[in-house]
Parts: sequence; C-alpha cells; structure tokens
Amino acid sequence: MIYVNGTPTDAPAGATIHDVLVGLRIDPETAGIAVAIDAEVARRGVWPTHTVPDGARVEIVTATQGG
Amino acid sequence: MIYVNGTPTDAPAGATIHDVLVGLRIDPETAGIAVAIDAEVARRGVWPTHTVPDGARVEIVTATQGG
Amino acid sequence: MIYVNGTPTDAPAGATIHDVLVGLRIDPETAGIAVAIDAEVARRGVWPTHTVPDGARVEIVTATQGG
Amino acid sequence: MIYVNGTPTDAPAGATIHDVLVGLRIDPETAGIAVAIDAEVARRGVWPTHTVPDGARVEIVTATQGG
Amino acid sequence: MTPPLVIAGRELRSRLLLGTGGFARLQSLGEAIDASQTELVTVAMRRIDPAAQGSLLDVIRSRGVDVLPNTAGCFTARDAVLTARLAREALETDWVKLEVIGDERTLLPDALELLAAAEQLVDDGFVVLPYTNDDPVLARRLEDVGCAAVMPLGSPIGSGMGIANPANITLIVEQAHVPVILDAGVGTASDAALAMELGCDGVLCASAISRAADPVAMAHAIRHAIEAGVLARGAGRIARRTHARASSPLEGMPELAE
Amino acid sequence: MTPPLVIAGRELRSRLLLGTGGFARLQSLGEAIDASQTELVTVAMRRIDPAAQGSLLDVIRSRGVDVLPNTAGCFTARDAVLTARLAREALETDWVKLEVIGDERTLLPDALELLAAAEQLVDDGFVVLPYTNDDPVLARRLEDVGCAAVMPLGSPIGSGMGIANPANITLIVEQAHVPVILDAGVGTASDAALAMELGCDGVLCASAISRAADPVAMAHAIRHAIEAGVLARGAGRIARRTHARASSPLEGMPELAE
Amino acid sequence: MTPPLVIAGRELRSRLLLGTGGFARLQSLGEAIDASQTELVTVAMRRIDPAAQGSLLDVIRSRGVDVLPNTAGCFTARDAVLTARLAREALETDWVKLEVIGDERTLLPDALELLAAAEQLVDDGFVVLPYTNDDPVLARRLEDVGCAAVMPLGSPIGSGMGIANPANITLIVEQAHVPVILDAGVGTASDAALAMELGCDGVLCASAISRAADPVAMAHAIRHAIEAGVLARGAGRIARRTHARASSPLEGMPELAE
Amino acid sequence: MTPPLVIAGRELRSRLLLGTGGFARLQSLGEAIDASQTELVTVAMRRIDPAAQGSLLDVIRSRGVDVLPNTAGCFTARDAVLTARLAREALETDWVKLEVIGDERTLLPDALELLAAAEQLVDDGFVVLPYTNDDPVLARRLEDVGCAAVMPLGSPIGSGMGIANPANITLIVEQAHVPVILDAGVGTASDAALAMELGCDGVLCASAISRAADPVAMAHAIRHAIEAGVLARGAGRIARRTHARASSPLEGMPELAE
Repeated sequence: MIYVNGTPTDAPAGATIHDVLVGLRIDPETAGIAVAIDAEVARRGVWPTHTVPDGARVEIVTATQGG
Repeated sequence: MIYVNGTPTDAPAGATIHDVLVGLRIDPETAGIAVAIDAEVARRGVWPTHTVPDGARVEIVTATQGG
Repeated sequence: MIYVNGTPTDAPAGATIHDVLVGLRIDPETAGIAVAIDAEVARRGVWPTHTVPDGARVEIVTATQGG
Repeated sequence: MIYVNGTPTDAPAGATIHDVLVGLRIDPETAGIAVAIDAEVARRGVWPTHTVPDGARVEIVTATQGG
Repeated sequence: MTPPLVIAGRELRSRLLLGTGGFARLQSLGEAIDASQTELVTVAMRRIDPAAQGSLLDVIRSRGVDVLPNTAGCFTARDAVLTARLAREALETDWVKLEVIGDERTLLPDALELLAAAEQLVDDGFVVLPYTNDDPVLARRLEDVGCAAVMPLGSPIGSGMGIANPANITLIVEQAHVPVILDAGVGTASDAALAMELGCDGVLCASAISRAADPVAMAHAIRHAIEAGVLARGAGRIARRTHARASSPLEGMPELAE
Repeated sequence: MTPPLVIAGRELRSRLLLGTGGFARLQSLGEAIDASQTELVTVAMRRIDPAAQGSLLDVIRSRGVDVLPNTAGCFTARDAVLTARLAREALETDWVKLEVIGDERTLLPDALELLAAAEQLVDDGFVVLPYTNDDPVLARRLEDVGCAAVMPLGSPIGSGMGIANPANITLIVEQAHVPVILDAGVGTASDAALAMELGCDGVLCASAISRAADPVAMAHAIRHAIEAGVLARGAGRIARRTHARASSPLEGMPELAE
Repeated sequence: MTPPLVIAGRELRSRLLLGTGGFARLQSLGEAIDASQTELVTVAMRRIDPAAQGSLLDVIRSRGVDVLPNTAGCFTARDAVLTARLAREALETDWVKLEVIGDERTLLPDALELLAAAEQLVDDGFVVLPYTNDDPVLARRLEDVGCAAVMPLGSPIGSGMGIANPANITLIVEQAHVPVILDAGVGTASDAALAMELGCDGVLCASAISRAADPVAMAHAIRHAIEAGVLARGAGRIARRTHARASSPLEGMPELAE
Repeated sequence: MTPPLVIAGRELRSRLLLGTGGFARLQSLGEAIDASQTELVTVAMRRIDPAAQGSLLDVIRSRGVDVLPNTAGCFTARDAVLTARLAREALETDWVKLEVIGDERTLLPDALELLAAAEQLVDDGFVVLPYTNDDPVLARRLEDVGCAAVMPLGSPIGSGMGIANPANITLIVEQAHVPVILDAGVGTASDAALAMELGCDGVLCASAISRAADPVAMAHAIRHAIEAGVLARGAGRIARRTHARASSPLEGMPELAE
C-alpha cells in the first residue's frame, strides 16, 4: 500500500515510479510533471529504476493555473 | 373651502387666520409656528384680523428636526 | 489719434480699418486675425470701407499659444 | 591604558570600575548610569570590586533624550 | 481655552454647530446637545403636525441653546427666501442656514440660486450662513454679498466621506474674511479635527452624531476633536517629509561589538 | 472617561506615550509631559557626558512619570539586547521599547533582527514593546514570541506623513491579542485621532510634539485627539456612502409657489 | 480600436485635446501634436505682435489638426463673449473652449459668469465647450443651456495635482448627456488613464505635456494612457476588496512534510 | 519603443508578467496572453488530476511564451524550496516566483521564511523572483542574498486596491540594483501606469486581467498603461503645485470694455 497524492493505492512490491505512473494511466513521457517520494524530489531519470517502498507518500504534481 | 397645508378644509366666510388655527385645535399663542397665505407670510400680529379668502392656500409651519 | 492695441497712433481722417492695418504693415489678407473697434467686432468684409473714428480703440488680435 | 567611551584613558593597575568612575568625577552613586566592560554589562554591585583589565573598553551610558 | 467663534458679532464658545436631523429620539438629541456643548442647533421648517407629541423646540430651549433654522429642501431662491421669512416669524431669529440644492440625489447646492437667495436675504436683514460647495470663487462671492459666514461642504450631506478636497477648503480659508464652517461630510472625529487643522473656524455635524450607534459618545468625540484641531492648528505642526528624521541622537552610541 | 490602556498587566490612564527626543529645552519637555498627561516617556541610552548640565531623568521623575528606554540606533539584535540590558541596569526597569533599524536613511525596522532581539529579550524577562513596520505577519510573530504590545509605524520616524496605509493598521488591530500602539509618522492631532478610530490602543509621539512650533499646545491637541478617537471608535461611526442622505425630512414641505 | 469621441456631431478619433500653451518652441509643439495624435488643439486670442516670427497657425495647420480657440483670461461673460466672436472672425470656427475665471490666483471658473456666457454663446450659434469646476449641479446647468460638452477640472490649471475629487467627476459622468472632457490638473499619464476609467470621454492636456522635460515623450505617454483608460473602463474592472483573494488554488497542494 | 526589461541577463520586451490564475476558460487565457504581449506567465504547482482535460502548458507554449512557476500556497521555506525543485523538474526552468505566505486571510508574505527560502534557492542555482511586501529593508535583504528581482506588492493579492503606499515603492525603487516588479494589488490600468511612473521596471497582473468582465480588453488596457507609465517616467513629469499656473498668457489681452 502506498499513498499517491494522498490516496491509499495498491502497488505490487518492487513497483517503480514508472510503474506507478502507468498504473494511474499517466504517460511517464508526459511533459510538465514531477514526482516526489516521501518529500524528496525523484528526478525523471530514476523513474524506471527507482522502486517505491511500501507506505511511501508519492506526490505527482503538474502546472495549474496560478497567479 | 380653503387649503390648509394642502388639505381642503371648510372655513366660514370671513374666518380669520386666528379662527382657522383654532378650528384646527392649534393654539394661536403657540410659540414656534408661522403662517403663509397664498405664498405670502402673514405676520402673527395680523392673525386676529386677517380674513382668509375662499380658495386660499394656508401653510402653517413649525420647526422640525433637520440638519 | 486712435488707440491700436492700447498704443496711441496717428491715423489720417477717414482712414479705414484696411488703411490702419496697412499702416501697421499688417497684410489685411493675413489669415487668423480679427479686429474690434470700440469693443465691437468689425467683420473682415467691412475693413475696406469702415472708417475708424478719431479716438477709437482698435484691437487687432490673433491666435497665440494657450491652454 | 583603557578605553572609556572610546577615549584612551590612563588607569592604575588594579583599578576597579568604581575607581574609574571616580577618576572621571562621576559619582558612582549617581542614578541612571550603567557600565559595560568589553561589551558585557557590569552590574552596579560589582563596581567596587571588579577590576578593569588593561586595554578594556569601558562604556558608561545614561539616559538621553530620544524618541 | 481656545478663542471663541464670532459670527456677525456674536461669540460662540463652542465651534460645533449641531444638526437636529436624524436623531431617533428627542431625548438623545437633548443628551447630545449637552455632550457636544454646542450653543447653536439647526432645525428645518415643515408643515405642522397637530398630532405630533413632544416639542423639538422645548428640548432645544430646555438646553439653553439657540436655534438656527435652515432652508433645507428648497430648490429655488424664491422658496428659500420665503422659508427663511417663515422661520423668522416662527422662531424670532434673523439667522438662517441657507440651503438651496440642485437635486435630491446629490443634495449639492445650486450656485446661482444660492447666491441669489443670499443676496436677497442679506438685503432683508438676515444673518445668512450659506451651505455651499467647496468652490473658492463661489465662497468669495457669498462673502461679497454680505454672508456672515461660509459653510463649504467636505463631501455630500450624510455621506460620511470626510473632506474630499482639502486643497479647496484651504483655498477658501486663505481668502475668507468671515468664518468658514465646514458643513456636511464629517463622518467621525478625525474628519472634524482635520477641518480645524485646515483652518476652518467651526464644524456643523448632523448625521455623524445623530446616526452614530451612540450619538452621545460621538458628540463627546467630535467636541474633543474640534478642540484638538484648533490647538493643533495653533501649535504649528511639523512639515511633512518624504524621508525619516531621527528623534533619538545618532551620536554617542556605546561601542558594544565583541 | 475612557478605559485605561493595559500593557503587561499595568494600567495606564493615558493612551499617549511621549518621546523625549527633539525638544529644544528640557523645560518645554516638562511642560509637554504635563500637557500630554502621559504616564510613560521614552529615552535613548547614550554615552554619558560628564559636562552635561541638567538631568533629563530629574525632569521626568519630577513629573511623576515613568521612563521607557529604547534601543534607538541599534542595527543588530545583539546591540539591541545589550543596550536593553544596560538600560535595565541604569533605569531599574525591565520595560524596553525595542528598535532595530535596517538603515539610517529610512530608520525602518529590520524584520529579522527585530524578531530575534524580541525573542531573546522576552526570554531575559523583559517587557518588550517593539517598534515595527506595518506588516501584519511580522506583528503577529512579535506577539507570538511574547511581546507585550506591538508598535507599528504609520509612516517613517519624524516624517509627519500620518498613517500611510490604514488598511495594514486595521489588519494588525483585527488580529492582535496585545495592545497596538501606533509609533512614528504622526504629524498632527487628526493623525492621532485616526489611529484610535482604526482601533489602535495608544499612540507614541515624539517629533509631532517636540518639534511643533508650540510643543505644549500640540501636546494638549494630541491628548484631545486621542480622547476623541477612542470615543469615536466606541460610538460606532456612520458608514461611508457614495451618495448623499438627507438630514432634513423631504416630506412636509410647505407649498410656496405663486 | 476604441469608439470615436463625438462632439456636436463631429467625430474625433483621438480623445486627447492638446493645449498649445507652455511649449518652449513651436517645433516641439508640432512634434507633440504628431505624437499625441490629437485632432484638436486650443489657442488663446491675444493682441497681434507684428514683430512675432513664426506662425502658430502655420504649425497647427501643417499638422492637419483643427484649432479650438479659448477665452482664457476673461473674468466676465461679456469679455468672454466678445473674445469668442473675435476668435470666430479670426479662425473661421464657431467652436469655442469657454473660460471665465474668478481670479488669477486659482484660475478657477466663476460659475455665474460662465453660465451666462455659455447661454449667450449658444444663442449666437457657437459650439460651446465650457471649462468648469467639478460641481455636478453646474455641469448639468451648462448642459441644459446647450453646451456641446462639459469640461470639468481635475485640479487647478497647471497644478499637476491630478483628479482631486474623483467622486464629483463620477457624479458628473453619471448624469451627463454630452461628452465629459477632463480639463486641467492632469500631471502625468496615470491621471489621464484614471479620468477615462471614471468615465470621462476625453482629456485636455496643456502643461502636463508642454512643460514636461520631454514633451514629445509625454504626448506619447498620455496617448497610451487614454487608450488604456478607455479599454479598462470597457473591460469592467474587478471590485475593490479589503481582503485578499487567492489567484492560485488553495486545494491540490502536495504533501511535502517530512 | 521603450527599453526591454532585463532579469538575470534575459531581455523581455514586455514589462508585463501575467498570472494564469482566475481565468474562467483556458481559451480566454490564450487570448489574454496575445493581447497582453507578455512573454512570461506564472503557474502554480499542484497535484495532477488525471481526469483534467485540456492542458494549461499546451496553451502557454502554443503562444510561444515562457512559464514562471510560483510557490503559491507555501507557508514555510522548506515547502517553498521543495515546490521550486518540483517545478524545476516538471518545467525545466530554474526561474521561480517565490511566494511564502504568513496566513491565508491576508496572503501577505512571511518575511523570515521568505528570506530563508530565497537564500537557499539562490544557493541551489535558481533565478529567484520573490513576492514580498512593500518593506524597503526586506527588499534590500532579498537583493543582498542574490534574488534576480524584487516583487513588492501594491496591496493584497486579488484586492484590486492598487498601490496602497507609493512612498514605500519609491524607497524600494531608489535603492534597488535589480528590477522591481510590482506584484499584487493592481485593479485597473491606471494602477499599472502609476507603478511604472514610480519607477518600477515591470508589473505582474493576475486577477486584474483574469477576473475582469472582459479579460482580453483589460489585457490590452494594461499593456497600454505600462507603455504609458514607462514613457511618462522618462518624460519627466511637471512638479505638483498647490496653486494654479496659467497655460495661456496673461499679457496681451485686448481691451474690450465699453
């Protein structure tokens, strides 16, 4: 169980950030998104290899309208 | 028929301003009032003698709250 | 003796407005000027014929810079 | 040699704060004054005993007009 | 403590004129008169209501203050003059606060009708105190026809917007040879203080006091504010400066570095 | 007549704090203290001048008022803390008006150094009254570290520009749980009245009084202005309106047409 | 891009009227006319100076703009009417910017003489554009006697104080059925933009441009400012709010705590 | 026509930064970008919504303008720094508009957290544009730690109250060695013109444009207003004068008396 943007989400053991994104139907190639795992930025280059530990807080952000 | 403060009012022929006031239960001795007949000021001294012609516009005013 | 823009000026008897202007080396054909004799406007059409009475106040005005 | 309010001043070896004040003709009993030695407050109680080391910066302050 | 206000040779110790309009109850008017220490209160002239209970005039006279009738609601010089004459008959005073307005929306004075009425009332022997706008030229003309004071507005009647154009009030004060009494627009105490600081000789308040949540407290407040403004005007305020000026000496700092 | 100002449990009947800087003579300071009815006057701490004649403290104490030392001229938390400690030694008070400025040109406070100094002095047991800018967030942080009051500026020290940003003062007042004392910028009486109308609990004046042409008269003026502002705040002023509202009835007009 | 200004049935693509007074050299006047894109420039009528070199009218006409004579310097309706008639003779235009002032110190209009002159000139067939104060009642009366526009001041001529009383300009705009052209007081571009935002139909500038350090640059600036103000007026500005309103969403914040 | 704005060595021909918050539809954002001629638009970083249709970034990039991420909604330096890092990852830019606020009610910046975040982000190699209050001391400190510009507020975000304290903006401009960009408070075109006249190098607008009744028209308006303000600043405005100064000659009047 991990927490994606605050929502408890099932993720197979050993799932990578890439896997998590795909599981959410987010194309990892999408421009304009960034990921933090437990309040640390996970650079795009490590998505295919960085596994998401159980209980991790995964934040996936993008640009929204703002002043 | 005369018009007292805009209201048609019966008044006997030859009625004086004094009579008209009394007819309205206004004590002519009351301080703070003034009378105009047909847009002319009728000074207090003439009230007992000045007769109000038929159809006259009688305005009786006093002090009210005002800025 | 007449008074042109406040200045006492000699003018022959029977001189017209036209004559006065020429005497001042002002071309009567000049656009943008107007003349008043004794505080009355003298329209351009009468300049050749209107004689300036002795003692007259002749004002010759034109456009100047102004707000 | 010590520095009293920025001014080089001779002081005998072993002079106390009390001695320094008296040397300046300042009555140590005066209300409203305070002393700092080398940027440390020297409380009134120690003035008779606290000796001023050679080269010390002695600041003697009081209340002045101020906003 | 401060010099009296003198209008048409009459001394008023209080520089506050109080309008009686807007008080919910006659009793609070009476209390506000006491609190304000005013000596002159305005009234309007209206058709008598025989059914009316309680007498406005009794309240005013019981306080020992004088009444200043106005011509509020008049749109023409003619109506204003007639109203003033009725007031003189009814109240036995030849003082009048002259109001001639241009429309009911703004209640702003009509310069032409106002000046015409002022001229005629002065000829009739009235002591004329005209409610005017903040136009210095009109103020001077009102003075020229013999008004005993000029009463420029700060902002529209009852608006509580204070003094919208202090520069105009200053121009009026600089040129005036009769008292200048700020009339209309005062919303709270600081507005009244500012009026006096600008050099006005007095302030007339109605709504600011009568329609405040606590009219008596506001009457006290404005009385103090006028006193404050008069004193401050006389005290000679410091000039405004863009930059700071120290009020503590910059020299003589102890050396406290380690 | 109005409730006292309470700072750190101490009642002050006067809401005016007087700065002693800028008075040309100690005598006029004494007279201004009397006129202002202040109970608390600020002083700066500077190197003693053995040649100085006349004692500021004698004048202050002869008036029976208390002294509030400031840390004027300090640019760092460290200097301000040391200066406060020297003041405590010299004047036997643990109250301090804390000033830590960012530069000599504007004399504006330095938020970081000010907050650091405030925190340390509160830990040292001082009653800290910080001179701050009009930033509501900084004011709240100063309160959070234990300051006994907050003293936002109206405009720069000695500028006489009044209250440059009333909206910020209002935000500070709305959120504060300690007294808010307007410090700096007051130029004349109406500025002080406005401060109280905005909800401030007191005003500190130095130059406005000490550098006025007549300091004693201005002290009286500002005392009245503060009273006026407190009363007006309590009285509940009328709302501002764009358009006019009649203070005389529109009905009941006599018909005076020919 | 924005609709034209229509006065007396005539379309002006530029909403800026330019006063020719105050330019140090005729050449910079010409360049400022080009930069401003004005179509109408004012001139005064004065005694001819036979020695004068260079013709103001040549400069104006070479720019293809029209001339609007004024009656500046007149203190009475009579002088203003005569001056307008002389201008009509000299310049072959029946348009006139009517000025009747009350004194040389303030250069403020005299309401009575102004209205009398306006009435007579309208009867004489002139297209009358009166320079007036910011009194809404006078503005309506000027419209009622047939003026083709009203030209209220923002503040005194040449003062550069901008719009002293925006509330009055707003009242004038709300009631007007003829164009409202702000005349006098503009000091810089933002003043002109504000005039248009308040709903004015045009702006007349003289000193703001002619006496700027760089008149041509200021002419460009004010041209842009008027365009900006017209567009902003039409765009429907946001309401003023005492408190903040976020422009970034408060929801959707990532959880970044350790 | 006017010189470009240079931030961190980068030239921007437009001095208007546009906030993307508050637009009801992405299409009107796109049109407003075109109308404003901005080259830099701000965005916030929020949790992705997989269901969201239409891409903000596509709209921005289709307009050929660059994106400036902000840290809106952050209350601590730590959150702001992390948010900036996420933005750098997501948007491949090391520019950041740094916002660290003190509370949600005022959205005013927290001086301490802001400065701490600025210092760290500069160390991390970011080009930091901090949204700050109008405190000149804090502005200088932000410059001292290496910010590429300072972005003082005119008044609270979204308030439309314009520039509440022009004197502080002037102090900031006088001392700054980096561009000063007015951020927050602009309500309409004249506010933006004034900002430039005070010497600001640019203006950031969000609500003023995005929440106007017609955002595209307001974008045009503010573009013109900024151009106007820059030109007026350069043109050297006339000084403000209390009294009038004639723009028509007082001599040479014809004698027209009967």
